Amino acid sequence: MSANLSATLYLISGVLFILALRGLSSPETSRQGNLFGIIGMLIAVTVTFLSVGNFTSGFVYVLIFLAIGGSIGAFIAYKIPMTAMPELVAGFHSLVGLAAVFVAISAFINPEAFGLGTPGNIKLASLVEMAIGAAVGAITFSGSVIAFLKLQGIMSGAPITFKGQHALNALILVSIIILTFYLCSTQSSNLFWILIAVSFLIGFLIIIPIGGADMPVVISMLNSYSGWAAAGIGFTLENTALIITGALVGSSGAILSYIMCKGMNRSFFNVILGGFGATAESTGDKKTEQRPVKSGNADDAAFLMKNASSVIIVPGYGMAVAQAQHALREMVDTLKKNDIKVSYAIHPVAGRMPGHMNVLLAEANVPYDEVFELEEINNDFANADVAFVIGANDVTNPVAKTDPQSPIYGMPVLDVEKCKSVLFVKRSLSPGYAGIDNDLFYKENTLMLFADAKKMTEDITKNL
Amino acid sequence: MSANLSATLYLISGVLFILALRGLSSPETSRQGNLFGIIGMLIAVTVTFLSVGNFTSGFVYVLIFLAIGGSIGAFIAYKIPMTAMPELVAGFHSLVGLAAVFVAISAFINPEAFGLGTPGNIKLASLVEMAIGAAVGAITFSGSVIAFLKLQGIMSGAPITFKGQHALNALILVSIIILTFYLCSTQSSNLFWILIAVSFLIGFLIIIPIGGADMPVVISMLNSYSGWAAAGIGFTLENTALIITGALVGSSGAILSYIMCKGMNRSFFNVILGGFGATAESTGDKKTEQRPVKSGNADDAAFLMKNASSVIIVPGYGMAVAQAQHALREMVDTLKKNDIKVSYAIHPVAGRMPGHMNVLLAEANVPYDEVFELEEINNDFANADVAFVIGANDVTNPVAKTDPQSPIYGMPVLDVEKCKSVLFVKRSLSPGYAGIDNDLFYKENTLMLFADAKKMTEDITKNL
Amino acid sequence: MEIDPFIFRLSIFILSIFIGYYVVWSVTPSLHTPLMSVTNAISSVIIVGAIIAALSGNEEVIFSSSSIYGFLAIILAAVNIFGGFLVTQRMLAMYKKKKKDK
Amino acid sequence: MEIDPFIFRLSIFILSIFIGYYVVWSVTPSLHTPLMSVTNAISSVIIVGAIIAALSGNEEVIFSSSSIYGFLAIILAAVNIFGGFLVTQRMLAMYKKKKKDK
Ligand SMILES: NC(=O)c1ccc[n+]([C@@H]2O[C@H](COP(=O)([O-])OP(=O)(O)OC[C@H]3O[C@@H](n4cnc5c(N)ncnc54)[C@H](OP(=O)(O)O)[C@@H]3O)[C@@H](O)[C@H]2O)c1
Ligand SMILES: NC(=O)c1ccc[n+]([C@@H]2O[C@H](COP(=O)([O-])OP(=O)(O)OC[C@H]3O[C@@H](n4cnc5c(N)ncnc54)[C@H](OP(=O)(O)O)[C@@H]3O)[C@@H](O)[C@H]2O)c1
Repeated sequence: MSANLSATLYLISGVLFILALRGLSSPETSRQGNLFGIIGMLIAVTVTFLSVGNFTSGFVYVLIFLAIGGSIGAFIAYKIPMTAMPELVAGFHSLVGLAAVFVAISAFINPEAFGLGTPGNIKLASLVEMAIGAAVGAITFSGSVIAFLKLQGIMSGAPITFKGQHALNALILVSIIILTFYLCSTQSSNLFWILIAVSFLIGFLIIIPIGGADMPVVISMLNSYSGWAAAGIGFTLENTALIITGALVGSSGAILSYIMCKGMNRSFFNVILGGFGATAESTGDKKTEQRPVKSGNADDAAFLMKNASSVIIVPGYGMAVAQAQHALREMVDTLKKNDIKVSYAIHPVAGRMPGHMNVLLAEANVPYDEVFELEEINNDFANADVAFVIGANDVTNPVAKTDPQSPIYGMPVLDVEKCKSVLFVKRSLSPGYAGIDNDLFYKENTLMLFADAKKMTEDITKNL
Repeated sequence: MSANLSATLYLISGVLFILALRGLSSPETSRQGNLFGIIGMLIAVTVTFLSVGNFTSGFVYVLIFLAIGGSIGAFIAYKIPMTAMPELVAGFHSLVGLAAVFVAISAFINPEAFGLGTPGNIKLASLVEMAIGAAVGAITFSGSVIAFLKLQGIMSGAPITFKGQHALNALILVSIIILTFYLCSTQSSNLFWILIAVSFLIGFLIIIPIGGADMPVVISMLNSYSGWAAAGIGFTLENTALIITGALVGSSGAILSYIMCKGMNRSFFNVILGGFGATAESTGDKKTEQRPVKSGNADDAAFLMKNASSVIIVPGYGMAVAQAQHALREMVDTLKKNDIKVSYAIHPVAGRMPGHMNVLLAEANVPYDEVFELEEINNDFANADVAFVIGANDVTNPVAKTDPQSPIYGMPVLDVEKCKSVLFVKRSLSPGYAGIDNDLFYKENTLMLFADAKKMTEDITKNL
Repeated sequence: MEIDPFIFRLSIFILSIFIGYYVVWSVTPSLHTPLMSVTNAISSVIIVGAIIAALSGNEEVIFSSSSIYGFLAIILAAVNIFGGFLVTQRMLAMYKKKKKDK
Repeated sequence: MEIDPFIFRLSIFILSIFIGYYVVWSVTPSLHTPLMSVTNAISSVIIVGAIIAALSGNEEVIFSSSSIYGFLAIILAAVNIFGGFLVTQRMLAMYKKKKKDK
């Protein structure tokens, strides 16, 4: 296949990837977008086969390995519960990172296959790109592994901090730059291996001080890194599809972490420098003062809702933990049969990743035109009868509007307190992710429903 | 200057142009954006000088000609009244089109200077690009000239139609393609000249059947063409800045004409195939039926507004014609002194070009945070006391919501009729651009103020 | 006076960053989770490099010290490609509009 | 196996169309008139071609049959550049926020 033809086809596949992301601008076009993505990938893989043109028995092995990886991937994709998406994404990122490292290693050992020169005599530009690709890939890998372990609960979510941590990290980063520099002048393979090892280490060190609850921001950041790594390798391989995709993924991750930080009203550095989860937990322990709360049971809740004419549902992380989305949907169906208007209010950072609640509600067959964003629905609370808060906490906390001392001050919140009555489904009075108390629990018009979210919703449905 | 350095600098200038357009996403960043644009242009021009590197006395002449053109441009920019922006833009487009033609001619006569081969032996790809650039440039030129003449009123705005017009146009377009084909195989300079002449002709023929009032859409379309012409020349000159800019301008014009067509609820083809203005004018003459209207004077209007607590101003094309923006602003200042809440409601196609009203209000020092788009303000009419409609007509016509037969059916309109009272400032009962009667004139709560917009507003201010 | 292809690639890279910026901002927030999984899938186009690396051997030595890394990378990337696109598809299939007749 | 630079330029062109699409949609409607005048100004980078054409002569023949077109194009483009940017600046200078103390 001529170089021009394959370059054109790679361009087409890059454009298809752009269209894949563009499709996500609305649910209707999103499925078509995904299809574009798949076609783009097919083109890229086919063109690569044809332009290498080496149909030896190696080719058969490639197909076999592809099939092995593909089946594993497909298996995971079908088995994974929707609630485990944050872990899944973290796990997948680690694989992209590692793949980038492997490709860089292979190119370093056998540069001829990539047309980059001979071993020990690799083109300077390619060597730099290769080193960057390998280092960023390695950081992505080890960082994502830690994120995965923390999210899965295999590793404690508590931030691991020690003295001189930031200094050590800075030192390692500097050493990576120096290593790259020497690698380029000496072309020594030892330096290359050291570079990769040190990059693995720094990825690990950067992530451990970050609390488990901040992992979503970290995942997005690593997503961004994996994009830049891919782009770096793209420059080495002189491949347009990789360069375009790398840049897309790089921006996408950066924007998502920005959106999350903004939704929490924290700066990116505040998240990355770590230690947030630690404060949170200690604050959580301190809150021992006892104020009176009104608590009720499923019967009370059912009564309140039966007499309401409009109900707004506010789901949060607890709904995901309890896997209560299906039970919730059934409750809402029953309400609707009684001619009660129901809508869902989704806070931008409800749950543990952007769009988390939307996916879960979609899984439970909630039509997306009943689901509203914060800005769309926030004015409606004043006219609604009941706010049904299920497993959400921080995203309803009015302290964000009133107390400049609070860590979440300035974060936009859902104005549930404006409803005639507020129902809170959670297991205890314990605080949410940000570790701060929620004054709403103690309000006149609040009824606490202490139970697991799924059980409580099922009970309410029975009582309706 | 090395080819790599200049290519990089051209890229930078292309990126600066992107940032220039990006700046326009909000008024705050827009001035900085314009600065980016200027810097980008400076870089492009400087790099070109340095890479040609021919500092003979020709260089001095270039500077002289630049200065001549620049002074003319600067003079126009400072003298032009804001109300003449549509004409100005049309005029400027014609210049870009002609410049593209000239560059293509020069490259055709002396291809060596551009590194494209020798006369009569020009590289095929370059010849195709050159032909496209020249043809599109010529169409842009003659089309824009007609648009300019129609907008200035030098040429009648009435559509000029004759039998077989569309067939003739189609024939000419086909002949352009055939000419390009033969040009490429023969490299004959005669064919090149004929191609340009025919392109001038088609630009002329395409625009004359379109009514004067549809010129804004045409201008935008020609803007788009001028972009594609620039991109064509960019391929010939192998210049990144030109390619990027051409694509930007090409999309921008296309999107703006789409926005206008959508705002009028007409299809692009409906506009381009012409004849709309003709229907409009004839309908205007036919409307002779007399229904009773309530008409008032400045005193009545002042009384109504003085007793209002909130007033919404709806400006339209008539305000531009009467240059009433400053008088309006003074009236509003007086109202505000009386503690009356005033806001401005701008329909997307009010006036004769996108954003027309906004520029005029800005000129009159109206702060842009008092000016609202249709979607932002449409619900507020129900709560406002007075809608002050000044020189607007179609954009308030409720027939767009009620009568599927109407040519503007489906076009979003401002719900002024929901206000307690509506004041209409216009000179007569004659219809607006779309040539259809406005039922609002005859409503109970409407008061017509028949006068020139500027005079009437000044009178009202005196009476307040 | 030839321009180094690197400059072109750099242009492509920079322009793609702009596109990424805009295209991602235009993604509706309710699809942010599918966005994460689909970007994951497309970033596995790194498999292009993996295939080149894997096929760098010849008929005698299929698994050389360098091609072995390619084969490993193929597995990893393939997991991502299939996993990423399929899980996205699974998610997107769940986003439904309210039925009119309800 | 060298890639024709044309392919790269084509890539740049296509990517720029995407950027144009997004960047223009993100322009606030109240600035659509300045948008028209600024796109007009930037499309005059065609002056790059005009300058090359104008300087194609030599010390003896400054105004050749080909360079004369270049000089003409320079005038036209210069009118646009100065006119376009200045009128945009004039317009943008008018867009002001409400003063707080009012
Ligand atoms: N979405 C994102 O992208 C993202 C990213 C990073 C950080 N965050 C942060 O995550 C937080 C999200 O707010 P949120 O309101 O959704 O959650 P939250 O504030 O973390 O509160 C979740 C609540 O759910 C309750 N809960 C847990 N398991 C439950 C179960 N099985 N049944 C019933 N209730 C249960 C918990 O109370 P009990 O223990 O008493 O039951 C907890 O108070 C925000 O602070 C946000 O900044 C979000
Ligand atoms: N903005 C765009 O981009 C664009 C582009 C293409 C087409 N259009 C079309 O333009 C129309 C714009 O609607 P519009 O409501 O702004 O304008 P309009 O419907 O054209 O009405 C303008 C009104 O202003 C009155 N008028 C004219 N000169 C006046 C003066 N000196 N003093 C007072 N009144 C005066 C006219 O009535 P009298 O003669 O009785 O005074 C006329 O009815 C729409 O139909 C739209 O589709 C807009």
